[in-house]
Formats: sequence, structure tokens, C-alpha cells
Amino acid sequence: MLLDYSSSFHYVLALLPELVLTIWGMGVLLAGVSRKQGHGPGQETGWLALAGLALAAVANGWLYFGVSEDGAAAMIAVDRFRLFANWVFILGAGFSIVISLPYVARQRLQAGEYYSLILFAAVGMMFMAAARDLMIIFLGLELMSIGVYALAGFNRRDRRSAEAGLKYFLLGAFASGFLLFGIALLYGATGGTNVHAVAASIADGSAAGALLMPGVALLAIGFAFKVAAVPFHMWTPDVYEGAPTPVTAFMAAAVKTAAFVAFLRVFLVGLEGLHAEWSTILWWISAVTMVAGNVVALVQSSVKRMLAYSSIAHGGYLLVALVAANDTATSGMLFYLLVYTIMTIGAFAVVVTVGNQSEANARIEDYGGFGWRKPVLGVFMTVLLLSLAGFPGTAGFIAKYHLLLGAAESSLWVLAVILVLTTVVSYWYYLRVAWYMWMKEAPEGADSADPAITPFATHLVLVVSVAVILLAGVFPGAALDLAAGSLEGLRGLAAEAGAAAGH
Amino acid sequence: MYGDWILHALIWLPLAGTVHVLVSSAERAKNVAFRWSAFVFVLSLGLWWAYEPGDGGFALESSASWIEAWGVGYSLGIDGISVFMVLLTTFTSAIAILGSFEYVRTRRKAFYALMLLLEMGVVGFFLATDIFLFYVFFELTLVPMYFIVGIWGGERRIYAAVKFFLYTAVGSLLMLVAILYVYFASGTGSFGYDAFVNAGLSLREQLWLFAAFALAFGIKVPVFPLHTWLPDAHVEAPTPGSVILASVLLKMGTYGFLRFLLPFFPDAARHPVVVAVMLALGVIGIIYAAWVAAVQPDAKKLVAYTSVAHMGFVVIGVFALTLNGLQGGMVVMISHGISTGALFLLLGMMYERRHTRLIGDFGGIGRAAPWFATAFVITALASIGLPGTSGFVGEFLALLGTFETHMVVAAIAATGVIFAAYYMLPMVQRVLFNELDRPENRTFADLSRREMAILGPLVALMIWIGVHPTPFLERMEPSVQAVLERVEDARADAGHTLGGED
Amino acid sequence: MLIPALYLSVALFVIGTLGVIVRRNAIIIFLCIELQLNAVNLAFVALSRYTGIEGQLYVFFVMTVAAAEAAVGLAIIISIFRHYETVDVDKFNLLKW
Amino acid sequence: MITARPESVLAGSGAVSPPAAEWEPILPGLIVLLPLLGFVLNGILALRSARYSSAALREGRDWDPFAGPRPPATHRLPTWIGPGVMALAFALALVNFLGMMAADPHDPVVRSYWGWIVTGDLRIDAAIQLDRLSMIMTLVVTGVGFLIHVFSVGYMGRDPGYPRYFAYLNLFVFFMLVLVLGSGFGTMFVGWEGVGLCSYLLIGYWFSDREKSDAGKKAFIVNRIGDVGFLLAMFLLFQGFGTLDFVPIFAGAEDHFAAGGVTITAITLLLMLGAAGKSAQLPLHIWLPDAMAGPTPVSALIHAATMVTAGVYMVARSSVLYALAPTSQAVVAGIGVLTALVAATIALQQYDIKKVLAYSTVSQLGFMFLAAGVGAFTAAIFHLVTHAFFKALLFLGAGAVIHAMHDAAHHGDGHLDEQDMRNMGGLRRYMPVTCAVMWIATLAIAGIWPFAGFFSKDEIIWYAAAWAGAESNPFGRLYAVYWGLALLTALITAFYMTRLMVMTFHGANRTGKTASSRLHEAPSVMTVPLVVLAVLSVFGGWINVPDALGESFAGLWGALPMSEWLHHWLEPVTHTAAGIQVAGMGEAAHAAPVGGGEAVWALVSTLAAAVMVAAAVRFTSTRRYVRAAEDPGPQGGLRRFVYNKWYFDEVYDAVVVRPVVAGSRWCWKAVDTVVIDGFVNFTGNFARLAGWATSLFQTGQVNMYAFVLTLGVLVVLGATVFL
Repeated sequence: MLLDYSSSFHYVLALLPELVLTIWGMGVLLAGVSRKQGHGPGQETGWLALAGLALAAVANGWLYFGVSEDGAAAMIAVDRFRLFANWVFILGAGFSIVISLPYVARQRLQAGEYYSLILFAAVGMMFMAAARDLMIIFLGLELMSIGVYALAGFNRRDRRSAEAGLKYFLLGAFASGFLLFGIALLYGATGGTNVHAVAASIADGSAAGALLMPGVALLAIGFAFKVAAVPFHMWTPDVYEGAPTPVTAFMAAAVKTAAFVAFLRVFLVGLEGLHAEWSTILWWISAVTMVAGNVVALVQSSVKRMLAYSSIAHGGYLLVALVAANDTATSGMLFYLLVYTIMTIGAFAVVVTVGNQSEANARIEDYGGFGWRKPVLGVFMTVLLLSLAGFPGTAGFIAKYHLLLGAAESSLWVLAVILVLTTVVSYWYYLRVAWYMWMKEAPEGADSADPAITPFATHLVLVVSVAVILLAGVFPGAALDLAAGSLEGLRGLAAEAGAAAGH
Repeated sequence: MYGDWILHALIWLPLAGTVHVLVSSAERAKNVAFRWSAFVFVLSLGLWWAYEPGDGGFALESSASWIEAWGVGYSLGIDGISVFMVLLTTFTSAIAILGSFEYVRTRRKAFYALMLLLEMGVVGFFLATDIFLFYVFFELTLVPMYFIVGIWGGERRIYAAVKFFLYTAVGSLLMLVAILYVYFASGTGSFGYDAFVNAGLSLREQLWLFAAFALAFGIKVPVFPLHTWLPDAHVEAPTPGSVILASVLLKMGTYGFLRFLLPFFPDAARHPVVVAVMLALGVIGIIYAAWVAAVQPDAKKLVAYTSVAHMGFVVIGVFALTLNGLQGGMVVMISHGISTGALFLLLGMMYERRHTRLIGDFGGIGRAAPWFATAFVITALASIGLPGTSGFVGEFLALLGTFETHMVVAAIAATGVIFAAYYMLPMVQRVLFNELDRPENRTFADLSRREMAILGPLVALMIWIGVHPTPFLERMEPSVQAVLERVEDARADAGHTLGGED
Repeated sequence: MLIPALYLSVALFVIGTLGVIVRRNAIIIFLCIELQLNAVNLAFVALSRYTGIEGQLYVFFVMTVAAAEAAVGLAIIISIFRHYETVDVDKFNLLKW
Repeated sequence: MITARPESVLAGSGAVSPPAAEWEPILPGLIVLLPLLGFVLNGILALRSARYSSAALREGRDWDPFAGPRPPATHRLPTWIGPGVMALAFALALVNFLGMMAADPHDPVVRSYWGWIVTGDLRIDAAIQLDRLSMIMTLVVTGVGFLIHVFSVGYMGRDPGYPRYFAYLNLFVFFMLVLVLGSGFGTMFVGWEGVGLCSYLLIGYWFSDREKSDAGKKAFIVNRIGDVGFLLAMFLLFQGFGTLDFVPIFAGAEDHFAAGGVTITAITLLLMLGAAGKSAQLPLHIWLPDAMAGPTPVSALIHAATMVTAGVYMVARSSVLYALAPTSQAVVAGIGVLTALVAATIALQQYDIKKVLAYSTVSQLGFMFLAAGVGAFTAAIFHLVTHAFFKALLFLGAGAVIHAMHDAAHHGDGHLDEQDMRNMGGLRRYMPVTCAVMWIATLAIAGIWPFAGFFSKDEIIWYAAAWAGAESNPFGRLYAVYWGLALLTALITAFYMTRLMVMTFHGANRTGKTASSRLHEAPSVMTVPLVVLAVLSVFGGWINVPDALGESFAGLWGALPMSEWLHHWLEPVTHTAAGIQVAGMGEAAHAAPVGGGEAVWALVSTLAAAVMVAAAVRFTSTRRYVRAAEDPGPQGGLRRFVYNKWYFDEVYDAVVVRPVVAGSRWCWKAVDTVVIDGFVNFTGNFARLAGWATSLFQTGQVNMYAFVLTLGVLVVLGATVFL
């Protein structure tokens, strides 16, 4: 159907996934509270939350395939770009919840709050993806962030978790101040916060010069913080390491995706006219991020922290797509985010399993001989690592290749070379996990009699993610078409919407 | 008929074998793997007849769309160059698997699964006529090899495995960027072979892209000074790993020269500076590697360095840009695959018996194990290119071809023939000859039936190719000629391209 | 009027930033962040005189967000206080390198 | 340089088409194949017997195949197979030779069996060429080879590796026949390297002995140096002619190359490098004396009669090419005469009987190259043939001596070097037949009329003189010097050979009391070949008695048959070269440089040689030799210098071997390990170091993080605003 916002019900429809999740999240919260603390593992709550995500997915699917908007540049976009991103969020949140099920139970966390926070954070991400207005992005970002701050510090018994929560909170709030200032300056420069209006204003030259570029810069910084780009990444390793592992997975996958999606819409739609100006900055940030993320990951002794740096590096790769700013790169970014979400959560699922649903065994030495003790899990982890490394046969390769294709199309040869060379660096630390798993013996004193127990739920995530990774690695056609098709309406709207916003 | 399905079968049957190995018991794994590889080899033998050397283009071509959005196709084809590489691969894979029965005693299922996976990757690489597909297979071979070296290797296996992996990856990823460049430059939106051949690149572009491709393949070959991963990988790898590495994986580099480098960038390949550099590296490789090989205490390392020397002959043969040189390069590739593979098998047998690879730990083995010694001597002679063995035909043609265009280079390279004797004979002497002064060598067991079954075909091939190489030469000639013509045709119209460029 | 207001806003923002960098007490740091947000609020209000009413509207959004942040933030600070008996951020460095 | 390629040659480079069949050879391929068959059969037996011995070894005992009443089949059959195939091959060769004589064909007959290396415009056939030259060589190889095989039955009969020995020996003959019968340089090269291989295997036949296998290795590597020259020459030839076949190359050479041109000179010099390697000429002669480590019949066959003469054969075969390159000829002759002289001087001071013979071989080979260098290709081949007879005889005789000494040493007291002539003396009493035949050979090599060596060597010296006096020879004076040196060498030859004979067979016995009782004459299976060779050494020279001598006393006033028979026989092979030479520098002077007729010179030289023999007898027999163990070796600068072989080995060791080995180590330890791998590892370590350094910012302090973040903000803002 066509949403023309002639009736206010259309607004409800346009926000259907978000509304479903919001309401469901409250329900989960209530369900959690209504249970007496300490009774049962609280897994039902998790499954309940998953049901909500499923419902949201259905709603999202309906919007994706059955609905179009009339082209007005409303605050909330009903375009495939947003809805594709929503799927990634739902997937990320869903996977995170599934791998959380045994973890939450084992760590005796308050299930209701935990799962509802994930749902709320997902709602925030959805708003970020949907937003055509900088303020909505800000609100979505804060909604997401506040939920994730709480999740990062969720394990109150663990001082590392608390430390992670505090650091994330303080620095996140600090950075959102910059983002907000950027929004304010852009608002002052262009007289609006709608990205299409901003674009139009820049296009017709009416944007005030003095405020414009600092605004753009601050906006970029705000997003760069969320995508953990160097040098705004300092929080990432600490928070990723300290947060409960499933939360780390959620952060690495979904939060990053949300930030990138918003980043992309603002910069490629709203600030398209200033591409020449901001692309240089992002070029350098991207290059530095790729180099620093990969290089520092080399010296990590904790797998979790290594994955944190690796996620920084992946952020760098994704920034290449922003710099390239063509359709190939953009759809490549969407595809990458989808794949990245799956493989990262998969990898963290193994990490959480090796840690026996706790924060133990995170050192690389703890993976010694792991593959031979748990061959299936070992193979899964190997595939996921290869995919993270971007190795042919896996979706990670197709994704990285897609980014390179985009970079090549814009003739960003130096950046492409940096990308591939840092990829080589990344091989080392990904392979290091593999070599500990397969080529080393178990560490001294490791209780080989008590191998990591893989709960059914975790297995489910792993099987699905590995299957998807391999399938999309070998037959990426459908997923690529989906990603490419999701660009529809993202930018084409800019011209008309600019005209629309003009009056 | 046969031609319709064989290429696909050669790629996917080893994968089926991998699955079969994984679901069978550890005890049966080796037999299952060997049967699959033998089956694949027998199937592949039909290519000898199925491939008809016509104009040298691809035969048995089949193409399906794979990733339509990017113009990537699942395109396979075979010509006079790849047919031998495929046969070599299926052959040595079966031999290597048979040769690993005693050597690999732990984690067999995983080992044989990886071996078959490796075979699939290599065969796929040689059959791919789509650049994307080729790249995928090119990289895919790294993973099984990484694990084969890393898990079943010796003391410094991890260092060697990672070195191998990273070294290769540096080159191949840079090549990926170059591939993308050609892809966009060709403007056809296709990764098909023809699109790349006809990309219409300027000389300047070609030089850069040539460098990227040459780096990737040069590391794989390996060309001096990119060779230092090889000795480590060879020394640490288990016997079958070394065999596959030497016989097949190195050929991926030289095959890349022939298949991709020359046809894609003919102007660069002909550029005097490029030719000079490549020839110089080839010659340095021949002599330098021979020298270094000669002073190695570790037999496996010695043979590893000889690979570098042999590959040097291929490099000069290829970049001499003459028919004889290219043909010689091809024969050296085949011959080296057989003889060096056999040498590694022999060294593996030595290691199985004595658990050492140090040349100094042997001596007088010829008395204790005459069959072993006979096989060793024949293989060593084939390796140093004695007439009547496969090694001679290749080196002779490569040198002759080089001589036609670059006399001095060929003259220097020809001294490699001396240095081949300089590294190989002392090893033969110190292992097989001299006094049998160590008691533990007195009980050095002679070849078993299985080992004879492994070495027999290899030795027979060495002599067959040495005595009657014509069936090989005539099959590869049209394709090699086509490569050469591609380079020379570009020369014909390079006049105005170059002139009109700047 | 706009320019001085913006300068003031920038100044407040910078003060907040400096506070975040130099202060050790988590609560103070948080307050400095609030100062930054309020600096932005000032900018919004000032700008809204020229661009329309939305700016003033945004201030309310920001204030709401700040309040929500305060709730979560203080909860986190309490949580960590339970472990360390202090809110000095220098002490919280289990996670590093 | 060659730019164009005449059509006629191109046509000839295709499938070799035999010329109008003047003569049909009978199963010529079988001549080559028979020894190969012998190799295969003996090889199987060898591997079978080796299984027994290695099984015994594993059980900790030695396997003695001769322990039982009769040796096992593996050690009986080779006796028939080895010499048997040789006899058949010789018979077949003889039949074909006689057929050829009867038909008297002018053109060579080429039989192609299959295309060996066929690609592009290169076509090397597996083909044999039967012509006058190759048939002579085939006869020598199979004939002398057969005799040596028979001798080996006696000499090696008690060796545990008996079948292996015959396998190698048969294989050698096979490759040697490929070498001489090959129809082109490509095919020849197969034999060329193949005989090198067999030489390697046979020198190191007793491979458990380190010195012996070292010697084999040395032979192979030095030979390979020469082979590179051969290879490069082939490349040049191919570039010029587009083929490597003899027929088109020699037919077209004159049209292709200007006489004395750079290319032809390079080709011939490179070929000479190959020949120097194979035929142990300066500076590559060092391997041959070491090669004496092999069994003595091997030395006779490979290192005296056949393989080492391959270089001479090849030069003679390429006579057309050499004729076109006078410079190369001067070099060939110079190398030849210098080698002859140097080796002869060294032979003067050696005590090892085989070493003396080895240096004598080197020296005689030098004569052959001198002959080739002065354009007397027929003389070179002539000397090759006679040398094959008397040098094989000398070696086999030495073998018989060693055989006897070996048995004696077995029973003697303490260690006894069975090859050291200081431990011999007076053996004539124990081994009269051997002594007699060896004296015949000695007189032959010394050039005493009417033994074979007289005619062949005299012809060489005479041609050297004649060449020096050729009208327009640019190197006339040089050749005069060569002539002088050759004459000197011939005299030295007579001296050292006589010294050998006297030390070995005459005077008092120094073997030791207990040992000497075991000295004995060789069995008849060994003496019969000796006698046959002795007959050949006497009469072998009569196949080419110069016309000029024919009518004088030296030719028994015309009674000697076959006057200049070889010369006429080889005419079709050499006439092109001769024509070129005559065209180039005019007729050779038919007179010695110092006047006098040919017959006079023959008389003079015989007399001179006889004087030297007498002098040596006198000098040697008056000297009192002590046993090797008690002898400190020669004293005095010059004698030590000569005794130590002019220090060639030491110089090469210092100038070539050590630098190469040191360079190899340097390449490995310095370049490979430190520079290249150092760089590789440095890259990796640098990345990790950088990672570590960067991670130092990650202090865990919130303030620090905020500070870095703010710095980033300032940088980005600054970049935006100011760029």
C-alpha cells in the first residue's frame, strides 16, 4: 500500500516495527518483573523477547515488500534502506538474545530488564535508520545508547562490567554532546534538520558558511565515535572487553550498524553536496582506523579484546564505502553490515561458549587445542574467523570485495591498497586464534574433562550464522540483490524532497 | 558427454570426497581419501584425449552465471596449458595421499579432508576462466595448506604456516585490487577472461597492474627475493604437504604468469625493463637458490631451495617470450612437479624411518636400501636435468628459448646446470654413499610395496617425459603459441598505442 | 545577538569539555557533560530566532534525553561505587591496553 | 652474425630424410639397444642381489655371495649377459661395417626412430647416423668394450656388487653408442651427459668409500662445466641453422659463417669447453686422475679408451666448424699441446700406477686435440683408435697387476697400497704375460716403430709442423711452438712410461716377503683380452701408414698394407673441412720446418724415443726405491711441484671451490636469513611493535580517552575549517 500520511494511522503504520518492539519490550519488562527473582533461569523471558522480534520482523517485511511512501520527505523514512537496516538490527538483537539465554541464566542477571533493554536499544537503532531528521537520529541514538550503557554495566557483580558501563556512559554522553552541537550548527547553517532540506540548502548555496563546516565536522565526530573510528575509538576495547559477552556481540554488531546507517544517510543524502569536503576527513579517519585497529589487534592477548579491535578495523573498512559514496559502495556497506553482524555475533557465541557462559577463558591461550576438544565448534569458529578475515568462500570475502569494488569505482586506489594490506595484518590475528585452536595443545591445568558446554540456543545461532556465511559466500547473488535493491529511494528522493522541503 | 561434465566433476568430486572422509571413521579415512583421489585422477586421465589441441583456445568450455550483479561467471575451460596442470594436480594428489599413510598418524580424518579440499581448490584454480572464480580458488588453497602445515608439521610449524599464509596473502590481495582496476578499465562489467584480455589498457596502467599480478604470482612461484617462505613451509610441512606444495602450489604462480600476466598485460610483459627485471630475478633465483641449497644441512630445506632454482628456469623461459622458452617453462613445471614431488616423498620416507632430516645423520643408505637408493638417484638426476629425464627437456627448451632473445641471460642461467650438480650430488653422496657408519642406518628399511607403488609411476613419468616428451609438447604448443601471439600481436599494434599515448 | 549567544554557547561547551578531561570525579564529569548539552541548548535557542520554532522544541528533547541519561548514568555510577567505594575515575582501570 | 636462414637448411631441419640409399644398414638400432638390454637385465639382477645383502645387513652380518659352492644366479648370469650383449653388439657393428666397406657409401645414413623434442621450429629426433666416422667409433667402443667386459669377468668376479657393475658398464656402452651414433648435437648430448653419469656411477662404484664417491662427484661436476659450453654451443648453432642435426649443419656451415667470424669462433670455443670437460683437457683435466678411484677396467674403458675420447670425436665430427674458425683451432691445438706437456710432466713423478696412466691418458688426449687443432682430423681419430688399443691394454695390464697385488696385500703384513709402484718391482717374475703385453703397449705409446702409436703420433707431430709452415696461416709461429712442445712431450712420454714399466716389473721386489708369495699371473679370462689388445697395439697403426712412409723403411718399403686407408675412409667426413682450410690458408707445407723428408723424421723420432726409453731404464733401475710407507716423497722444488700436479687442485680449491662454498654460506646466512627474512620478520615485528606502542594510549583512564577524543575533534575541526 501507499503511505501518504493522509490519515494519522499511516504514521502508526510507518512506525510499525518500532511500535511493536516498544510495546513488546514493555511487556517483556513486566514479564520479567512479575517473576520472582532467582526463580528459574529466565529463559522464557528471552524467548518472549525473541517472539517480539519475530513480530517486528514480520511488520518490517510487510513494510519492505508491501508498502511504499509517496515521496514526501517525512521525518520517518519508509524506504528499503531503513527496512533493510531494520532486518539487520532484528537479526543482531535476535542472535544476541539467543546467545544471551544461557549466559543470563548462568550469570543470574535480571532477565526482564536485560531483554527489554535489548529490545529498546533495537528500537533506538530502528529510529536511527528511519530518521530523515537529525533530531530523530539524535533521539534514536540516545535511546539506543542509554539502553546499551545499562547493558554494558549490567552484570553488577562484575566490577569489569561496571567499569565498562561507566566508561561507555561517560564517553558516550561526551561524544553525543559533540554530535548534538554539530546538529545545532547544521541547523543554524541550513535552517533545518531534515536531511533533504539540508541537502537542498547546500545545493542552492543558501547554507551559511561559517557554521556549516564545523557542524559537518562535529556531526562526523559524533558518528565516528559510535562507529568506533580512530581516534574516537578509545572506549571500544575497554567496553567490549568489560561488558557481558553477549552484550559485546550486540554492540559490535547492531550498534555499529545503526551508527553506520545513520552516518550514511546523513552524509550521503544530507551532505552529499559537501562530499568533496568531508570525504578527505573520512579518508584519513578510515585509513587510520584500518591501520590502528588491525595493528593494535595484533598484540592482544584476550580474544574478546582482539575482537574489539577487529571491530574497530571493520569500521575502518566500512568507512571506505562512505568515502567512495557511490551506489556500489553503499549497497556494499549494507551487505557488509548484514554479514558483519552475523559473523561477529557468531564469533562471540563461540567466545561465550569457550568461557562457559561467563567471562572466563578469554585469553588466547585458553583456546589451545580447543578445536580438537570440540571439533564442531572449532570448525564453526574457524569459518567465522575466516569470514571476519574476508577469505574467499565466506560471506566476509564477498562483503569486503563489495567494498573494494565500490572503492575501485570511485578510484580510491590508495585506500583500497590500505584496505587489503591491513587485511593481511588482520589475517595474522584471526589465524592466531585458529592456530591456538588447532595447532596447540590445551593449556596447562585446563580441565579437559569439562569441555565447554554448548547450549542448544548457542548452537542454533552458530549453525545458522555459519550456514548463512557459507551460503552467502558461495551464492551471494540473492543477498547482493537485496542489498542493492535496498538503496531504492535513498538518494533518488533527494532532488524532489529538496524541492518539497523548500516550501 | 565426458567433456560436458568432467571439468565440473574434477572440482566437485574432491569436495564430495572431503565430506565422505569426514563422515567415515578415522581408520578408514585414508582409504576413502585415496580412493576418491584415485578416482578423480582416473577420470581426469580422459582429458588427455578429450582435449584436442586446436587453435590453442579454451576447450570444453562451460559457463554459468554466478554473481550476476558483478558479471561474475562460473566459467570453466581447459587448454593446452591447464590440461597438464590439472593432470599433475590429480596425479600428485593421489600420490601424496598414498604417500601419507605412514607419515600421518594423528587426526587422520581432518588431514585427508583437508587434502581433498586442497585438491579441489587447486583444480578449480587451473580450470577457472573467470577472474573472480580464479581468485577465489587461488585464495582458497591457502586455508587447507595452512592447516596441513600448521597441524601436522614439525617444530616450527606455526611460524612456517603463518609465514606461508601471510606472504601469499600480501601478493594476492594486492592483485585483487589490480583485478578490480582491470575490471573497471575494461568497461564490460564482466570478469570473463576475454574481457580482461581485451581491457585495452595503456602501457602505464599495464606496468602497475603487471607489478601487482607479478608480485602475487612471484610470491607463489617463488621468485627471488620473495622465496623465503618456501624453505620454511617445506621443512615444516608433512611429506604430503610438501609434495603438493612443490608439485602443484608453486605451479599456480608460473601458471598465473602464462595464463594471466602475459595475456592481460602484453605491453608491460614486453617492456624491456620488465623483461630485464624478470629475467634477472629468474637468473638470480637459479644461481642463488642453488648456492644456498648446497650448504643446507637439512635435506628438506635443500630440496626446497632447489625448487626456487627450478622455478627460476620457468621464469626466464616465460619472460624470454619465445615459443621454446615458454614450452620449456611448461615442461619444467611438469617435470619439477614430478621430480621434486618424488624427492619430497623420498625424504619423507627417510624421515619416517629415522626421524631426522639432517643429511649428516645418514650415509651409506645405498647399502642398506638399494631400491630406495635407486629411486633416489633417478629422481635426483631428473631433478638436475640429466638428458633422458624430464628435467632436461624442460631446462634445455627454457634455456634455448631464452638464448634466442637474451644470450647473456641464458649463458648465465646455464651455469645453473653446474650448480644443480653442486647441490644435488653432495646430498646424494652423503645420504646414499659414503660409509655406513651409523648403526641405526644399518636397519634402514628398503621400499615397501606401497612405497614402490608411489614412486614407480613418478619414476616412469620422469623417464617417459625425458625420452618422449613430444606428446606433451604438441598438446601444449598451440596454447602456448596463443599466449605468445597475444604478446606479439600487442607488439604489432603497440606502435601507435605507445606513440599516441602521451 | 546571535553571534554572542553562539560564542557563549561555544565557551560553555569548551568549559564542559575541559571539565571532562581534567576532572577525576565521575559525578563531576557527568555534570560537565550536562553543561555541554546545555551549551548546545543555548545554541538551539539562539538559532531558533532565525530559523524557526523547531530549535526551541529541540531543547526540550535534549533536556529529556539529559534526564534519561542522568538516570542511567547515576545508576551506573552507583553500581561501580559499590565495587570500589569511590567515584574517582582514575581508580577504574582494570580494562586497558 | 647469422640473420637469414637459407631455405635449403630449413628443409633439411625437418624430418631427416635419408639420402638415396647407397647402403642399407642391418638393424643399426640394435647395436645401441643391446647394451641397454644388458643394463636392464643386469640392473634387475643387481637390485635382486642387493635385496639379499641389505637383508643380511639388517640382521647384522655381511652377505657373501661367494660363500657357497657356487655363487647365486644373480652373480652368475651377468657373466654371460654383460659381455654377451657386447659381443652381439660388436658382431652387429662389424657386419654393418663390412657392409659399409663393401658399399662404400659417400653420404651418411640417418635412421630416425621418433621425434624426441619437437616443438615449434625445433626438432630433435631420436635418430642415429651411420657414417664412416661413427662406424669406426662404434667398432672401437663395442670391440674394446667387449674385451674389457671379458676382462671384468675375471677382475670383478669376486665383487659382491658384480651384477651392478655390469649394469653400469652396459649402460655406459649404451650411452657411448648414443654419443657416437647420434645424428645431431642434441642426440649426442644425451650420450654426452649419459656417459658422464655412468662415469660418475662407476668411479664411485665402491660408494661406501668416501674418497671414491668424492671422485665420482668431482668428475660429474667438472664434466658439467664443460657441458654448459656444449649447451651454449648448441644454442648458437640452433640460432644459426634452426636445427641441431649434423647433416644440414655441416652442409650449410660454409654458406652461413664467414670463416673466422665471431659466431663460429664462439661456437667452436664453447664446443671445445665441452670437449675439455669430457676429455680432461686443461683447465678441466683435474677430474680424470681422481677418476682412477673406479675399478680398473672402468678406467680402461671409460677413462682411457672411449669416454674421454668423446671430445676428440666431437671435434672431429665438427671438423667443418673448426675449419671455419682458425682462432678456435689455434686454441684447441694450444690446449691440446699444453695439456699433453703438463700431464706428461706430472706423470713423471707419480707413484700410483693408475695415476701415471691417467696422466698419460690426459697427455695423449692432448695430442689428439693438437691433431684436431692443426686440421689433422683423421690423425686425431687415428690416434684415438690406436690409443684405445694400447691405453686399454696398459690399464688392463695395470689391473692385472693390481689384482695380483690385491691378493698379495690381503695376505701381507700391515697395510699395503696395492697401486703404489714403490711397493711393486720385479713383478716380471710373477706375471710374465702381463709384463710382455705391457711392454708392447709402452713401446706403442712411446712411438717406437712399428707399433701402433708410432704411426698415429708421428702423423700428429708431422701435421703440426706442416701446419706451422702453411703459407698463410695467421698463427704460423705459434704452431711452430706447438710442434716443439709436442716433440718434447713425446720424449717425456717415452720416459715416464718406461719408468712405470721398470718400477713395476723390473728390479727387486718390494712387496714384502709374505705378500710376494701370493703374487700370481692373472687368469686367462683376463690375459686373453690383454693379448688381443697387444696384437692390436702392434698392428693397429698399419691402417693408416702415410704414403710418404710407405715407400721408405718405415713402411717396410710398401709391404705394410692399407696405406692411408683411414685417411681415405674418412675422406667424405673430413674433406669439407680440408677444403675450407686449404682455401683459407693454402696448402700445408709438405715438409718439416727444419727440412728433411718424412721418413727421416720418422727415423729420428723413433730413435729419440728409443733413447728416452733407454735413458729411463737406466735412470730408473739405478735408483733405489723404498716402499711407499717409508718414502717421504720427492724432495726439491720442481719435483714437488710436479709431484703435486702443479697444484691445480689446490689452486682451484682456493680460487673456485672455497669462494663458491663461502659465497653459498654467505647467501644463506647473510642474504637469506638476515636480509630477506630479516626484512620479512621485521615487517611483522614492526607491525606488532606499532600495535604495542599504539595500545599504550589505551591507559584505561577515562580522562585520557576524553582527551584523545578531544584532540581528534580539534584535528578534524581544524582540518575542516582550514583546509
